[in-house]
Amino acid sequence: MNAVWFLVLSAFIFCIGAAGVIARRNPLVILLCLELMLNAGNLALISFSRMLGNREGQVFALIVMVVAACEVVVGLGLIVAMYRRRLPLDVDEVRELRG
Amino acid sequence: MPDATGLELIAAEVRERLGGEAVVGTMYHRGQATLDVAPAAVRDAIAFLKDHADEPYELLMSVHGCDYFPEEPRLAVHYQLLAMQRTDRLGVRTRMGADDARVPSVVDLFPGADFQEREVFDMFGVVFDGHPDLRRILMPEDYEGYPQRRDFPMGGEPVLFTFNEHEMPRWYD
Amino acid sequence: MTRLPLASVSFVESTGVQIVKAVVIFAFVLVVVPMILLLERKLLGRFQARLGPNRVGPYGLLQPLADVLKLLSKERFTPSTAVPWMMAMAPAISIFTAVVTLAIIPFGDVRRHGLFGASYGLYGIDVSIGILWAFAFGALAFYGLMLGGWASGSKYSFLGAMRSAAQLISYEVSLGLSLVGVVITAGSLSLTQIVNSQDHIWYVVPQFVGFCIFMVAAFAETNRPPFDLPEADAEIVAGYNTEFGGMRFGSFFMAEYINMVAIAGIATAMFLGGWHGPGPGWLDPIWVLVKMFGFIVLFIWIRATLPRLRYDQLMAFGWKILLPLATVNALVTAILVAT
Amino acid sequence: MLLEQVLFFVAAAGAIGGALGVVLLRNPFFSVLALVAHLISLALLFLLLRAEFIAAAQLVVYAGAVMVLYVFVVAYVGGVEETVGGEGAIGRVGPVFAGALLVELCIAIIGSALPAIDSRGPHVAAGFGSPGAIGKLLLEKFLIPFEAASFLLLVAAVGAVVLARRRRGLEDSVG
Amino acid sequence: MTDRPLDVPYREREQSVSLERMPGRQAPVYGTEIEPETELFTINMGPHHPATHGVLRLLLTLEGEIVRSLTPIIGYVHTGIEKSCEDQAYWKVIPFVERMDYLAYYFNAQAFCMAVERLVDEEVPPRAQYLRVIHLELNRIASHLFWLGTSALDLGAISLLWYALRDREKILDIFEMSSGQRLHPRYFQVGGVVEDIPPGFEQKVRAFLPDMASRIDQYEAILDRNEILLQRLKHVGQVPLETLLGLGVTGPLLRAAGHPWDLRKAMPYSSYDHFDFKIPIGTQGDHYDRYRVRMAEMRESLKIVEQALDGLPEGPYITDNRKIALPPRHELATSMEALIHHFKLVTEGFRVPPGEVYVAIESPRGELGCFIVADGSAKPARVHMRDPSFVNLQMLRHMAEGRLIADLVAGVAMLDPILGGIDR
Repeated sequence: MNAVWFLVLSAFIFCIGAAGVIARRNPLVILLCLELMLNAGNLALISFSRMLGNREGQVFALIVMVVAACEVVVGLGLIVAMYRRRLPLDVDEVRELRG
Repeated sequence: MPDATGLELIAAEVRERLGGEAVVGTMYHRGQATLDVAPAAVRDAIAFLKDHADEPYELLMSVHGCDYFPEEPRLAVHYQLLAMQRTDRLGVRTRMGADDARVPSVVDLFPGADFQEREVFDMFGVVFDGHPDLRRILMPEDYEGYPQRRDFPMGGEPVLFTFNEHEMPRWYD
Repeated sequence: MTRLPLASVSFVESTGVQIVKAVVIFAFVLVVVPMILLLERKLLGRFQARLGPNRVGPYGLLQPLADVLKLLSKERFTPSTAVPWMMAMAPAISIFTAVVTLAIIPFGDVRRHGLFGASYGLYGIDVSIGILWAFAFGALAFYGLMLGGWASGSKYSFLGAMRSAAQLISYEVSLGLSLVGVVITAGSLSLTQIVNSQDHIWYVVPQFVGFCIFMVAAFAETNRPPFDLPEADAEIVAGYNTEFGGMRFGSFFMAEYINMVAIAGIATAMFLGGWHGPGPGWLDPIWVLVKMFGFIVLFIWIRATLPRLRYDQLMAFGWKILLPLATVNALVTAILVAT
Repeated sequence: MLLEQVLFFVAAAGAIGGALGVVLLRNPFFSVLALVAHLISLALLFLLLRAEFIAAAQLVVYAGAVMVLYVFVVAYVGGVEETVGGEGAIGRVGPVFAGALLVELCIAIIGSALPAIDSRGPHVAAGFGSPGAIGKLLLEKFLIPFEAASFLLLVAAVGAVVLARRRRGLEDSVG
Repeated sequence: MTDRPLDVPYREREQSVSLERMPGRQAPVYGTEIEPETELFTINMGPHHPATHGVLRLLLTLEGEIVRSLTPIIGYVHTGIEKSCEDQAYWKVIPFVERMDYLAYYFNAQAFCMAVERLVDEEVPPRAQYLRVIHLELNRIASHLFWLGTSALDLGAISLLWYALRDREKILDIFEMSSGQRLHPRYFQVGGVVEDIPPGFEQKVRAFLPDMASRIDQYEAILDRNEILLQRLKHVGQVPLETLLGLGVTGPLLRAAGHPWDLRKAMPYSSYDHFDFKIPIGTQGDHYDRYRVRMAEMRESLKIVEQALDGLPEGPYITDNRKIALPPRHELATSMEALIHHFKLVTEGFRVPPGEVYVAIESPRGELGCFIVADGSAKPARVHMRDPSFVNLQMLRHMAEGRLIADLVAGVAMLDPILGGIDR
């Protein structure tokens, strides 16, 4: 398979993720859509790596995974904290910064 | 066991504390002493016996009901008190008619009376005033009647099998 | 015959051979699980001062067949609160992930087994990621239990699913770390190479601590007693498979036993020297089977002996004892190997 | 048709289906499951790209740990259903914006002048994506990103603990 | 708790043996500090559940794995035995009451027979009393063995069930020898026992005693050194002694909390005062003490059985009061009077003078009281059993609330409720 296929697929996934981030209001789903976008990036990185025949893209995909894991942990922590305080799980309604 | 004289002494003490009409009578039979108490006074009498200065009966072992059917007043609630230190038992009985079957609850004195009072209510229809959760315990919640009363027929319950469920209209209600 | 375009494997075989191997592994599963089932029931019977199954067939040998027929003939029911398609999927996931793990267990070396002029590896596939393969599919096995529990729409199932999830996560870390020592010593992730590097000494000796941690974590990962909390019958009825009946339950059941076989195989390869043993080369697979058999008997023995842990004890044990121990073990091994 | 192409299209369909499922399904639990399916498909694609270690890491880290966290949180907060798109301009702008982005990206990729982009890439050795090779690269050439990533993980772990901790004092004021 | 003054005659008689251990505190449970307003969910444990020992239904409110509140719901095996008894002649009541607490059937029969004997003022011959003691104590061992097996099963140790049942079978064999029945033998009669023990009975029991003693050693070897089991039992489910007394809890549960109350010592019946035995008591009142107390009780029961066999007096096995007990078979052929008595007893039963008594004995689960009202006819006007399981069940809430489900299961196991006794 030519690398262009993978790149187009990656673009598709990225755009679906972006649409989700904009359109959905549940913070959980928004986090999931962010994951989609990061994974699209990973796919692009790895296909470039394969295309160029060097492994550095894969290394960066790994690091992106680490970043994604961190983002998830913090994001889910926020969601749990929101739930505990009886805040609505809706990003449109949680507008104020308060402790 | 308090002997017959001891029982009279206890009865006198209870009378002295709670008034003359609190104790209806005493009963000494086969070495067992039972104090007959008026229904309204039963909680006070048991509280008095529980915290008796010299001879406390600190445990309530059993609460059970009884139906002396042809006799009146027909219903009774029995309390079996136990003094562990002196290995001594004392029965307290209260009798009432079926229409005004109300007794003050002793759950606040003896938490263990909870289930047993519910059983008496379930089986005899004696209402325990002040019981925290007076519901049927052994029979189904929607059961009607008090099965252990003597005028409740024996064997009156139809048994539901699959072969005869059509003969029992609205059995599922 | 083209080759699968997938990940590189250190010994590459044609697709046809791979398919044959897949069939062989599946047949192996189908044969070995009923045997373990019978073995467990017979052994438990002996442990418990009774006979065990002895009515169906000679010495009760046909008992597994009777069990399977009984399960097959059972009604398939779905609670009204359930998600039916997910309930159908969950046992399949469990079985799939369990069988796939078997693929990497080596029964013999590649060089020594020639047939029709070619040489074949006595394993399903020898991937360069090696033991990570098992962990990858072990991670997916979580979804079988979780979906099964969640989709049943029953509170007991849900409790069981949450328990199993927490347990799998907690002990997978220890399981992985306990193997790090072996991987460092062998210098490879591939199971065949690890076995090959145990030429002189089995890793159970230098890596004894790792072996103990691995065994404990393996009991937890396979939900076997004393870590059978996800299906603790006394507490949450049957945990995640409460609402499953017939062959769906059978699938979960089978997955548990396949997992047991897989863990026994991994332990054999990682710690007990795999196919190494006295005797001629054709004895290699036999040695592996004998060692696996030993592990399976151990699993059964433990089940007959030990009571069940409590949930908080399980968590505390996993995180506060096993994990630090495994970490220290990995660190010490790394330092020893580096110097 | 080559086996490789079949696999690619199957995996690509899975990836796109999973991604659409994440965005379109209303119950967050199903969204999470859709993402799991998406991740597994991606792992298959990584295998096709000879990145087997990344594929395994994808399964172990993403499907095995990160998504389990999601499942726990969804089970904890319960499935909060919501309408997709919803009211307001943003709900309608989102897909339009994403479509525009997609067109632009496709033009950029297909119209790119990069010569290698339409090739299968050079032939690589068997151990191209093996753990050993990646690990070597990670520890020799990319040590600082590696360390930074591990530090980030530590910070995130501490942050998550702080976030999810119960603070009784503050609880009352928020109500 | 244990140092309350017991300076009464009972203190001198009770001879309690304490299972002394290091004082400890309640074992910590991780996660119990979860705040109350988080999600609770309600679950029905039972009536069909593997660990509720019958058809006990527990309405649990859970917070994750932690039991926040617990309501026992009973009545699923309510068969109206007390009501049925009112329609039976006195001697026909015995098989009914035996079916209440179906693991301690001899005790039910003993309580009922003692109450009737009290009402008719009938003395039981010494040999019958000793025979009763032998059967009662063997039954206590059998009951505790069943408890041991099912409790271990609830804790996850599956094998012990089979070991315990294997030994219980031997006791049932002994019962079968004396009465022809293994369960619900109707061996005790008003005024004595049905029949004298057959030849070979004594040898069989004597062979059983050392065997059983070594078995108890084995079980303790399996369980006492098992770290998992100790972790599950020690410092779990402690209930203050005051609460126990307020609830009217008796039996091993009370003794495990350090209160040496045993009716066999306190108010001896059936010549229990002839035997030398000790009352095992615990110190902590946790599950481990409950387990230890029951194990020690089995040993004491073995001692009692051995003493009863040694001192088994000669004499009649049932009272010779022809108005109450059936005449011997051989008299029927020769004596007209015996035939009449036989006929009257079998068709109508004996009449009991009016009166009411409450008699209590020490069953394996605590005080088993029998309350009988006689109205002068051949049928009791009221039979009530104060079943220890019924009263002790109220303690479960105090044991289990605020702890994990696994502790609740252990609590139910250590409570040893018999639903036949609870629901009657």
